[in-house]
Amino acid sequence: MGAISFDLAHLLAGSLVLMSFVMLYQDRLPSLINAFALQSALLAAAVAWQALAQRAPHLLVTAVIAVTLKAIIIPLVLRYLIRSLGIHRTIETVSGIGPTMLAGMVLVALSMGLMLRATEASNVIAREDIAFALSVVLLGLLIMVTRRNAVGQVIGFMSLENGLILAGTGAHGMPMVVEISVAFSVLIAFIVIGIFLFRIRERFDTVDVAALDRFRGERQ
Amino acid sequence: MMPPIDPALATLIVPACAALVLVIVPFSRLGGWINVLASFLTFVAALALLIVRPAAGALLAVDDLNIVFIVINTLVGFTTSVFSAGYIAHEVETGRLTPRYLRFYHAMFQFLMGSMNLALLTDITGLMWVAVEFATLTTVIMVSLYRTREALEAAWKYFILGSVGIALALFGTILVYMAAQPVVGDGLPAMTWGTLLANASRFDPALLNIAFAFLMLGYGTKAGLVPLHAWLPDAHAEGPTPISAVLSGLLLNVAIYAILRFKLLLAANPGAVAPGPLMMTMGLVSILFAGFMLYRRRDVKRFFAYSSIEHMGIIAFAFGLGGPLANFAGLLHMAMHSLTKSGIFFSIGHMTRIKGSQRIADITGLTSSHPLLGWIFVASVAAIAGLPPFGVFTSEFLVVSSAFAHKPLLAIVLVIGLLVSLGALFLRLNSLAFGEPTGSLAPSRMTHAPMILHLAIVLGAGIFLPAAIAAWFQHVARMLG
Amino acid sequence: MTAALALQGAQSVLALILAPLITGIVRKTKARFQLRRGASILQPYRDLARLLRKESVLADNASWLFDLAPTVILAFTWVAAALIPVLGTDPVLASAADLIAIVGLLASARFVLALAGLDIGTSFGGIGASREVMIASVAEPAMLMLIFALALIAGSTHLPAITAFVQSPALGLRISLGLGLIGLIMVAIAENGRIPIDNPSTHLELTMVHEAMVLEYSGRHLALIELASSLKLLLYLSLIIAVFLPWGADIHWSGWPPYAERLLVYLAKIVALAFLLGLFEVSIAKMRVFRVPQFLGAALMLTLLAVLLRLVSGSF
Amino acid sequence: MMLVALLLCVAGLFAVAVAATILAANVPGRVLTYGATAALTLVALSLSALGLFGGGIETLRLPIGLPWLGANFRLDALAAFFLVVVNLGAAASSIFALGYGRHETAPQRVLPFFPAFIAAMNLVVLADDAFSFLFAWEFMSLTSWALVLSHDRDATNRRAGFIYIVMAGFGTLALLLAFGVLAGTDGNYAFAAMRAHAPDLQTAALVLFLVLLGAGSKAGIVPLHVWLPLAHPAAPSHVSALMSGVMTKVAVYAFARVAFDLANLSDWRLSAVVIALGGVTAVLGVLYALMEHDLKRLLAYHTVENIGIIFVGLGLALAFRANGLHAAAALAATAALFHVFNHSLFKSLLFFGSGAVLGATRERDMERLGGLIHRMPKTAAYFLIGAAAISALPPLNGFASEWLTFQAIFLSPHFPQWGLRFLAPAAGAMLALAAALAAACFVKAFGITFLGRARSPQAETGRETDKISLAAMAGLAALCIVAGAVPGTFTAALAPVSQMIASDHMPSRGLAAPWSPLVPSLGSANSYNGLVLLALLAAAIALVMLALRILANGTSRRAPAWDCGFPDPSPATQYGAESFAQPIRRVFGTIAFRAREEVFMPQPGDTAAARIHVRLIDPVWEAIFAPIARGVGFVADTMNPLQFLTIRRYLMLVFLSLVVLLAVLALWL
Repeated sequence: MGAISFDLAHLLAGSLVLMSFVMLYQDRLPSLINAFALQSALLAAAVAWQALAQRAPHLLVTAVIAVTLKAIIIPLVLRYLIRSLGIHRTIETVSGIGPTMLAGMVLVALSMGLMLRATEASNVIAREDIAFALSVVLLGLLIMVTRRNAVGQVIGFMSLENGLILAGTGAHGMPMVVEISVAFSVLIAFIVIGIFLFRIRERFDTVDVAALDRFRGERQ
Repeated sequence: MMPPIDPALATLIVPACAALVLVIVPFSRLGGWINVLASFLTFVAALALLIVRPAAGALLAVDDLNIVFIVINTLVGFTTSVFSAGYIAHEVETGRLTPRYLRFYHAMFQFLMGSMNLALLTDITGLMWVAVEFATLTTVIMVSLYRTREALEAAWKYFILGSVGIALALFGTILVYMAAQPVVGDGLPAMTWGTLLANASRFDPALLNIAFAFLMLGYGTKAGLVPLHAWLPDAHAEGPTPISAVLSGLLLNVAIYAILRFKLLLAANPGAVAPGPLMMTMGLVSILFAGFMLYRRRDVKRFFAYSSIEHMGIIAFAFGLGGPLANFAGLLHMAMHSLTKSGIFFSIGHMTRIKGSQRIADITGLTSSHPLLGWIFVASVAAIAGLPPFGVFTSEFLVVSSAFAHKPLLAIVLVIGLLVSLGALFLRLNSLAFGEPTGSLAPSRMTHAPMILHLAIVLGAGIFLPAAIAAWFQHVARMLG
Repeated sequence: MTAALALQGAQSVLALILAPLITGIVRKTKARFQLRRGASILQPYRDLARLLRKESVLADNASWLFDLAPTVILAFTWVAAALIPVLGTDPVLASAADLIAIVGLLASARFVLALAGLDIGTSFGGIGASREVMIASVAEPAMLMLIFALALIAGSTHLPAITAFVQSPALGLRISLGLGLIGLIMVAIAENGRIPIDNPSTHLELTMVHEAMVLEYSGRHLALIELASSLKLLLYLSLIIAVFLPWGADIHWSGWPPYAERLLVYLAKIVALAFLLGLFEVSIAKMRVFRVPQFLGAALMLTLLAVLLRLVSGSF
Repeated sequence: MMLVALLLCVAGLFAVAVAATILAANVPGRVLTYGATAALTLVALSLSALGLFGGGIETLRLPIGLPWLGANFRLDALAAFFLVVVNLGAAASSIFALGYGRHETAPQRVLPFFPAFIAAMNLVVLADDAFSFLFAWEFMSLTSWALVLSHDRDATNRRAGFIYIVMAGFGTLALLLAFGVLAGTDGNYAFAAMRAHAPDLQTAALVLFLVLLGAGSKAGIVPLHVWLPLAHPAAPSHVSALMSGVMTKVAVYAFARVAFDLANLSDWRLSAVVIALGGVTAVLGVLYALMEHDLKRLLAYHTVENIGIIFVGLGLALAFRANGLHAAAALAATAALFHVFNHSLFKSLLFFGSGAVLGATRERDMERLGGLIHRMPKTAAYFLIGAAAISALPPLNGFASEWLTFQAIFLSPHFPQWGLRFLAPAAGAMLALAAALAAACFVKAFGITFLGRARSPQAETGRETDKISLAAMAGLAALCIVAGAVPGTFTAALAPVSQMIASDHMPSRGLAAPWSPLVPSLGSANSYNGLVLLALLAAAIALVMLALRILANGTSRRAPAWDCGFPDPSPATQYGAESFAQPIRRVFGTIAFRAREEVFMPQPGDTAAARIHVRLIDPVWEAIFAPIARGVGFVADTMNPLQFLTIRRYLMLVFLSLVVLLAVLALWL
């Protein structure tokens, strides 16, 4: 594998992490959705590049799924949802942007430190990919836990999933990546439908004790 | 004589076909019966596995670890289908469900059973993950079946937490592949249990460790281990009772089974950090946490959901402790818990239906008003509390005594946890089963057979454990290290 | 064997005959010290005879237990008294019951007496019974501790063996024995309902213990109860003699009929003790009922101290 | 052979239990159930008696239970003796129930569990591996728990059942840990393997501690006795008799089996703990009983007392054995075991009596009873014998075994250790105090219940109980007298047991010489002969009666009670249970229970009644159990909000777990 191949893979994977930070930074839903769409597109590119580099054409399916579903359809649907459900555009974050970004940096450092040491036996590209993938996963989780808004959480989850796909494609010759990405797409579709069906509005997250009392019989 | 069709495959095909048929069949009562029939056929197929164990195929493999669980899985699936035929019909009568949902319900039930069978039988890590994911999705839908505010909220909670868990599990699965890939090469072999296990000693231990951390948290979320448990009580409480039975009895087992499979790899790798401390810690925390939470529960299904968390904790603790005795105990406990707990949920189905309420305060004096149901329930609770002559006693005996021999302090924590939950169980049993009956005294028209069957098996296992099962468990226990 | 049995029988009869006399002597002594003439020392015999002649009045709701109790009480006390060695050092039947068993027999008698006190369902019967068992609940442990101390010193709870040991030259002056003697006297006072614990001649309601229990008895029943009480007093005095003052119980003067000299010595000792008891009773005031446990608690402590001191003084 | 037959009896009992679920529906079925139970237990009784005298050791392994271990059973002298106790009590209960059980209000809640309970107790004694033992042990708890809840409409019974099952679970887990220690890390649960290697001092101390927790909580050792006075009275009386008279003995068996046989405790410091606990238990048990006015609860507290006496005996046996004083150890062990036997007799008898009273009056509260001797003369007579026996009064059996215990204490100067030399007399003082207080308590129990005037209409109209129940009581009463009269025969029968656990036995002239006196040890001058004493007493009574007939005016006249001239017609003016115990409460209760009396005296001119209120604080409950209950409640309350977090916070938990785990791995690698 040539240097260009490696550099390109590195660049794409790295930019996924970068996009995660961008998403972490957003406090408005539309821009968060945009950032996510961009990350998904980048993921598609990374997967496509892997398909070429590993000579594994089936990975292209995954790339296509990523670009159609996550870069185009889901962002559109989410925008529609925001409009139709009347969800506030601004996202309440739990702590300020600064501490969140700092936590994100720590997470990236953690995943780099951990993965790069653990994967010394694997080939370079897999090492890079898996370390970046872990960063994306952790940052996705961080997005989820710092957003009080259901849509924000869903986007965090999908970003996390991008990291997983990245890891799956980065692992050399891993079978079933396609199946897994399809399965995940179903999952995501369900989530998005769920928002709609379940009428998950603005604040699913609440500290209002009266709301908690809804739990049947658990508080009197 | 070879059976005309591979029974292992049959356990997957029957539910799949049944699910398709059920989507089409419009009549609810017929749907219920088809559901029972399909579950029965699946169960028969699984029983056939006991007699003729097929050679490991490309996708499916039957070995000492999964054979017992596939039988239990299909058995509980069958009994649950019998139970749910009556239960769901009643829900339609009272108008909580519409026939349209019912159709959906039965199809989903078969789909769920098929996914779980696949997760248990598949030889491929990735396929297992997919199966678990589909099982999760199905149960999410089932939990939201009543469309009440609470049900939707519980389903959503389950959905989000379950999805995160499943995502973490996937990352772990990928890491295991990455660990295996340099040794066994690209492609499917690096995801096949047999090959993985044979070569596990040469995997990169560091990668395996990280992988197991993800797998433990991922599948641990599915198993409801504290602090990943949050979805479990609500999902049990708000979904239909047959689904609570399946969740507690089977899905949790499948999750633990997945963890065990990966633990086998770690056990075979000398360089890997033993996952014992992690599992024991999570186990003990689950036991203690659930034990104390039991005291403040007012909803009978949520109450027993917490009890399931406690038992998952015991199982995790047993496997974390390791050694042939504790591992044997863990396997036995999985089997016994799933039978007992699903039986308990059946009886809860009866009583909530009679009383029209899930509140513990609304259900009293069952042994007076409904002696058969009441005493079955008492026996089941005694069984789940770990009292003889039921099988849970055997496994708890082994866990506690071997824990005390190896880790005395942890054993004392374990004992405290067991005692705390025993107290809670009997405190609530006091009001549920005894005292002056209140509310509706109408007899239960549903069949008691599934509960009695479960109880009888658990009783039988408590007194006499067939040598074959013991041998399988002992074999697996030794491999688990 | 027959001779021994005859001696045992004679001793038993002697106890029965002697008992009212001791009561008479105590009363006479008290009367004289109170500057009264007092009744004859034979008055108790006359009282008994009079009671026996009279018709017995039973309360309407008296049960069979009430009727039977005096007989049983007397029988138990009598057997206990008969087992204390007074004439010889070794009554033939003493092997049937050691000191613990003798105390046990007295406890049985008290058990029945307290029940009889409760039988009619009067408040006085109840007051007497409840106080009696309260006193006994401290007195009995004290007595058992005393026995324990004796057993430690003499190596036995067998009364003749203790007597023999105390007489033997091996015995020095032991502080344990002294403490034990004081304890025994205190217990004896309490057990027999003497001043300062109880007043055998009172009928002032709030101070009664023993008398309150037997308030409903009359006629022959009362006679048996009275005789049993006298017998119990004799028993304790004999016990003090047997354990602490055994000297002279084995003398034999030539020319005297067998056992006559021993009887004489015994009579002398017991009359002296009866006199001392009378003297003690006139010189002290009765204490409040709830001081009694303190009094007996002191006895218990003394006997425990005796045991401990015996343990400390080591091996002899 | 004997063992197989015994196991068949147990299997038969289980079969009866299963059949009873149907048979309980009608009266003939109930008679059949109890009859079959009685027959099977009588067979088991004779088999175990044969086993005791036969002296051999039989073992058997059944292929059930843990696959690699099987279910091991063993019949040796110790087991045979306890089987005698169990089956004698069980047979008596079954026979009593033939009559008493007919009035049962909830037969289907009693009958299936009754034979199963008996079977479980038999299995505990027969078990020869830790698994079978605990299996039977906990099954025994479970069945008796169900029996405690047989009158489940009563909230106090439900509370009793709850406390009982939690304590039982606690005990089982403690025993489980004890066996875990004994089995070692390789998990060999067979008793034979545990016997094979003696534990070191530290392990032995741990085992003792755990066994005291486990067996002690079942036996009723203070402070683990709290469930006992709640649960024993809650069950029907024939079951109370079984629980109090027999099940506590099974717990004693568990202790003896572990302490003497399996762990082979051989350090005097350990035995000192047992002696001290026994003494404290005896005194506190009887003090609790004195404060009680519920008849059955009073009896249950007396069980606590007697267990204390038994444990003092066992502790002394351990202490003597640890010092190689085998003859003395044999004496102490025989005393304890004889007391085990005796207590099972009179405690069953007393519970039967209380059951008869309960059946006749529907009352357990002594403050509402009285005068029953007129209505129930036979029950009263049998109860009186039981009361005298438990009060350790000669010439009955309770005295004989306490006499032996005291004789064992008198041997304490032989101890080389100062600690034991001081402790033994102190324990003796406590036993003496307990015995005296027990007598006081049974004057109260019998006097207030049977004597005096009826305190309620029910007590006024009670009827004598049925003939079968009376026969069961008569049998036990006769046994109490016989065991008191010929204790030598019984101690001779115990020789194989004391030989087994103390390597020596008391001097005896064998079973064939019942007239021989009881001699504590060879060369001792001390002796006690119940038969002679009984003969003397009979002779004395006969003489007194004869003399009365000759000398006295034999006429009697009935008249109103005299009562110092102020008889009051109201039965309320009698002494009741509370007032009877008042002097003792003032002497001991102020220390033990912080007893306070509060008097409400109305102002002069006010016609309101004056009231006296007694406040007792149970020190054990206050110091141990209430804080535990509060602690559990507090932790549960503190944790409860975790049920009501938002999804985001739950996700945070998952996230934090992941990060912590990864960080740990990162540092570790």
